[in-house]
Amino acid sequence: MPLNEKTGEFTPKIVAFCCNWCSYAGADLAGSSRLAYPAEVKIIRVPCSCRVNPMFILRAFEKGADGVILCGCHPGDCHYSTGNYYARRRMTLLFSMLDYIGVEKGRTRVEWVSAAEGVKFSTTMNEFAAKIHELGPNVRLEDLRCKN
Amino acid sequence: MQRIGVFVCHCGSNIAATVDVKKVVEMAAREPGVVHAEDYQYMCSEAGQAKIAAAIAEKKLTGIVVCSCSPRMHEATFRKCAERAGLNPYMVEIANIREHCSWIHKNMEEATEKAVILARAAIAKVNLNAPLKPGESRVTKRALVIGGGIAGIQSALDIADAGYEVDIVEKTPSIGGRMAQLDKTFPTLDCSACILTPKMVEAAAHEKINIYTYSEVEKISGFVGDFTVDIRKKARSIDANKCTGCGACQEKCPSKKSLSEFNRGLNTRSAIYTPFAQAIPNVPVIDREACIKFKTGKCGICSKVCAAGAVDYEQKDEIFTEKYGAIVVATGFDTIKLDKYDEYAYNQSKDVITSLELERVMNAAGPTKGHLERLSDGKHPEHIVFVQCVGSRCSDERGKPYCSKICCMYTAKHAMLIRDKYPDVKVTVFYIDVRTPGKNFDEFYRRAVEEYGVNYIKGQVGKVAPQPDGSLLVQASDLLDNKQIKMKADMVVLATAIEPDPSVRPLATMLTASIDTNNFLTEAHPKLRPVESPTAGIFLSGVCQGPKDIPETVAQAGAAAVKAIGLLAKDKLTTNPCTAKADELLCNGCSTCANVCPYGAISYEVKLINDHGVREDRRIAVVNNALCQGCGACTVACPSGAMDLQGFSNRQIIAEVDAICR
Amino acid sequence: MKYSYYPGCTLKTKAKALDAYARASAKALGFELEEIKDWQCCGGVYPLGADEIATKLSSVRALADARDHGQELVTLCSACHHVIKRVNDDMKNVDDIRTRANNYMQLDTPYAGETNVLHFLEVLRDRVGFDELKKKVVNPLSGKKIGAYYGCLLLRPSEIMTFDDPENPKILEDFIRAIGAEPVVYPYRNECCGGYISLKEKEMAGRMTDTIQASASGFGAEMLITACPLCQYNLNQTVDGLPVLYFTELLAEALGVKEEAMA
Amino acid sequence: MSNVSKIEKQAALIREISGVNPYKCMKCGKCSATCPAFDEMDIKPHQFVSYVQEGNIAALAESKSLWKCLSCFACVERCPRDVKPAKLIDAARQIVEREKGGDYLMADEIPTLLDPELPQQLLVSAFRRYRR
Repeated sequence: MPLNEKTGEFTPKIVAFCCNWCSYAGADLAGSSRLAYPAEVKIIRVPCSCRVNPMFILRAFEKGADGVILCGCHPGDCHYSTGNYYARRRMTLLFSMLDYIGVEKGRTRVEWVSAAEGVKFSTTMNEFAAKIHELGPNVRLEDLRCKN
Repeated sequence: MQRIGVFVCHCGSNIAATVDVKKVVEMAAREPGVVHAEDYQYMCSEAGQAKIAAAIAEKKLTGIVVCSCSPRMHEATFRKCAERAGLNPYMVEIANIREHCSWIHKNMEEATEKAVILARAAIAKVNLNAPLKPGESRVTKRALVIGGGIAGIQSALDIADAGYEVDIVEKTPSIGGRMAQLDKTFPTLDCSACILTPKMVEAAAHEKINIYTYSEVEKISGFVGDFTVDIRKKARSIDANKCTGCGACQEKCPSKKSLSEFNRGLNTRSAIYTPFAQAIPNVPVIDREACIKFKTGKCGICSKVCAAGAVDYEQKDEIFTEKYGAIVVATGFDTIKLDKYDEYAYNQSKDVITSLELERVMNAAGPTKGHLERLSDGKHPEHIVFVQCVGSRCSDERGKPYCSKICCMYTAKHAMLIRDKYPDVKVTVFYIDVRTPGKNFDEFYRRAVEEYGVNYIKGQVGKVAPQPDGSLLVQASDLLDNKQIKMKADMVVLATAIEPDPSVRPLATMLTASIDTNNFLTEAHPKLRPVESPTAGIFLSGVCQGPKDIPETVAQAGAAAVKAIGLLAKDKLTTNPCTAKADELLCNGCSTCANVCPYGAISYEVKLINDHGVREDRRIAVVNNALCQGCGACTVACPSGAMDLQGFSNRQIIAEVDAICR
Repeated sequence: MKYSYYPGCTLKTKAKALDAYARASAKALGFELEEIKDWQCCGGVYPLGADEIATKLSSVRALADARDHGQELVTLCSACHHVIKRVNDDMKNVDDIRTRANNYMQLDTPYAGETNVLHFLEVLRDRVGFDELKKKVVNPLSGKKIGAYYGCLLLRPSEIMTFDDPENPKILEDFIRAIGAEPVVYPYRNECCGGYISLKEKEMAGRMTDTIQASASGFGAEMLITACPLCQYNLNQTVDGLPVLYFTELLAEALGVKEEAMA
Repeated sequence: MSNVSKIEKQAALIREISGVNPYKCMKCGKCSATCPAFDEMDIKPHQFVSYVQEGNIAALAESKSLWKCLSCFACVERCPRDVKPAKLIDAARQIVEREKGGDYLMADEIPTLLDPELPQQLLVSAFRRYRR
């Protein structure tokens, strides 16, 4: 369980996949506007939300992530026209499957954040981190192929 | 194994004040593959780049990680630096420890820990980077300008003067746009038509410019340098080649009750019409909704009176396809609807009008032939009240949150013109703030007050109440006197907020250009790239990007043209090498990837494959690197895991995930 | 069609006519107003404070009762309508108020804004339809020039009341047309009559009603109609002002049930 | 409690009761332009915001304006910044009424105010607005 060595508090690991065109820029704007959100959130840049393979999210949970959030352009605003629609459908399916195997719905989230929405990026991350704190540490997924 | 160098930037105190950069260097140096790590005050400076170049040469680095600001800021800088030092530019990764770390965290320990993790993720990724080589694509030497107002006309003229073909697509029957509707322009008070019409004529006569009026963009595909656009020429019901513009048809047309769009609905026009006398082209259109011939089959008078035989009731919409290297968007603006602001009685009294309507009233070619009069009864007004910020600076859903920028100046202009022409008319302006930055602008406003005696009152109007005698009672506050005022007026003019023309929204979707919450097109960088869309090859001209006046619009139109010319001047463009690629051994040719590709970049070939000694012909997906934009949709759709994205491969992203969750 | 009906205190006392004409008209138009049992006074004004709970409970009780009967809740007095509609919005959209109100009430089924609140005029417009009403008029009030007085409570705040355009409403004008009379539009029809201020500040209230009366008669109105007993009372304080009637009285007259109503 | 902390607490209480963020105000004066009770008020509607911002609650509590506001919501409807001045005024009134002796209407003065036509609604509303 990821406990802070000094304080003994739960410090979750949160992975945020952000599309390059909208959400990553939104995160940049949150930064240049000095809008704080917890350091527990770490961003991985992808060209488009549709680049995010469900495998990446499973991998994150397998490696000990407590929450994974995917941010893309607003519907209709995707730089590649339709990528976020693919992402939305894929994630709906994946998240309900994860819920089924015990990774609560609250640990996964899809959010549309435009390049102009620094405030939304920051509030979203604050909310999401608060939710993960509320849920506590995640059950760790295991890849049985690696265990003999 | 890679030989990786890590370079941690202080960014002055921007990073170093919150992140312990020495600690980041120390921790990064322990990561696998890292053979060099150092920090410097400004990595992006010449001295900083020299350090990187030196390390690449000395330590024979095969990949580098720069821990600095956002890659959106300086990725290109560091890639060029690496390239100059002999390293493939795609062997560079950026760890964003400024926007995503130092700027949002206060606690140094926490921020340092995060910076280390972000550096680790970048190192893990670069360990799996492979050198990439950008491809090339051709540039079609032709530009498309969408919108034929002053912004579009100026951009088109500048591009055409540089020697490139330009097509202007304008949805209304004439070019000219909003500026053609204006009477006089601030701060010089020259007549709008006098300075616009010559430009319209110049554009129409330019051998490199083709104007498609009454036309709309229907479909856009392709990418920078090579856009393919379908344009719909709406049926004008007139053969433009035959029409002489004599105007007989309009005179004789018996259906004269349609509201004139050009005069903002203040008077009527015939069903067959040109919007205004100086229209370009001077070819009318038939409004089929209003035309008796189209509604009942009977009439046909216009056809009978047309000596040239130009009227063609059978004409149909025509769609043609053209290729362009660059697109300039100049779709302009409209005033917002005032339905939700009826405290100002806009829908209750004809004497409450918008400022744009006042332009038509003041104009010699307008509904009152330029006489200032009450529209309800034609009476000469004694007192006119102007209300500023109607619908601008509103945080509720009735209006717009932004300042429309042009209203303070045009209201001063209107007030001054009225006082100049009709010294007997009293003019009062209610304002919240008078915002007049700009050359000779504040002087202009002060002239309205000092020389023309316009009465400026700080305070907003709360209600306009029509009175039984036909006047209007204006109830407002005078904040400097701390009073509530009730004053009689004969006309009230509302400085109505402007908003992007509604056509821009579907257009932005077609262009995959980003748009903000107010429907203004977003620029690539608010300060450093203000006339480019984040989508390559799309340039922004005029109010479609944000509120601006005529000089600013013309300046931006010129700037957009220069950017477009810079693109068109190139023979070839280097393409993004981060494209999809199929693993021939894994691909089973199922077509799933082609079905999700938004660019039609994937085709199939039958190829002889040597699969571990088994040689057979297989149907294999092949990605066209010039078409692929690197979104990665196909990589996730591929059921066999054959498709991967170069520069953002499955292994690379998983390495980042692992590093973050470690 | 049956609606739950909340008459309110004044309609049981000083404004009995407003109520009686409404019930008779409803019958003539083919719907029924079923009075809620044991209703309590709405309080007359909506408690604006975000921390006010107890003062909202009587509205919640009425709303829950309508919900339990599976009926829409109809009101007639503008004040009751304003209070109940806004409390309903709180119960639907404000988590804190909903939770605390339900804690107090201990209802079998907690209430969360399920009931649709309609003003009698909205029933005429949206359920009966003014065209339908017109057909049922047996005694059109032709030639009467009537000014509609809306006041504040039905219209504002418009985002919650969603009754009509708050600055240029037309429901009462459409009503006046439907009963065969001629509406007179005047600009102060949505300005305050003074409301409760008339208890202690009679002069101030008087100035306000004078403005409204003068505006209406200036545009040629011969009488005013309103839905609110307090507006009627205040507007009647103007010396030599236009007569102020309840809209239901004219409705009953047009439908030919006026005598029957007062019998 | 020190004076300063009491003022801060009351200013915070006003913000809490009203649910209004006074810092959204851009001082356009549309509320004062709209207010039918403007002439009767000593502190004008557009000034309420500054009083709350500055924590000058004592002056607000003593102002006549608290008892002149009609709750007609015209300012709420027309405010372009969603500040809702009527809610601020009402919150200040609540603070006064919740303190002992803050009532503006006394039971024993009612008989003098009555007339035969006066509707119940008026008494009920006045009671709720003027008294705790």
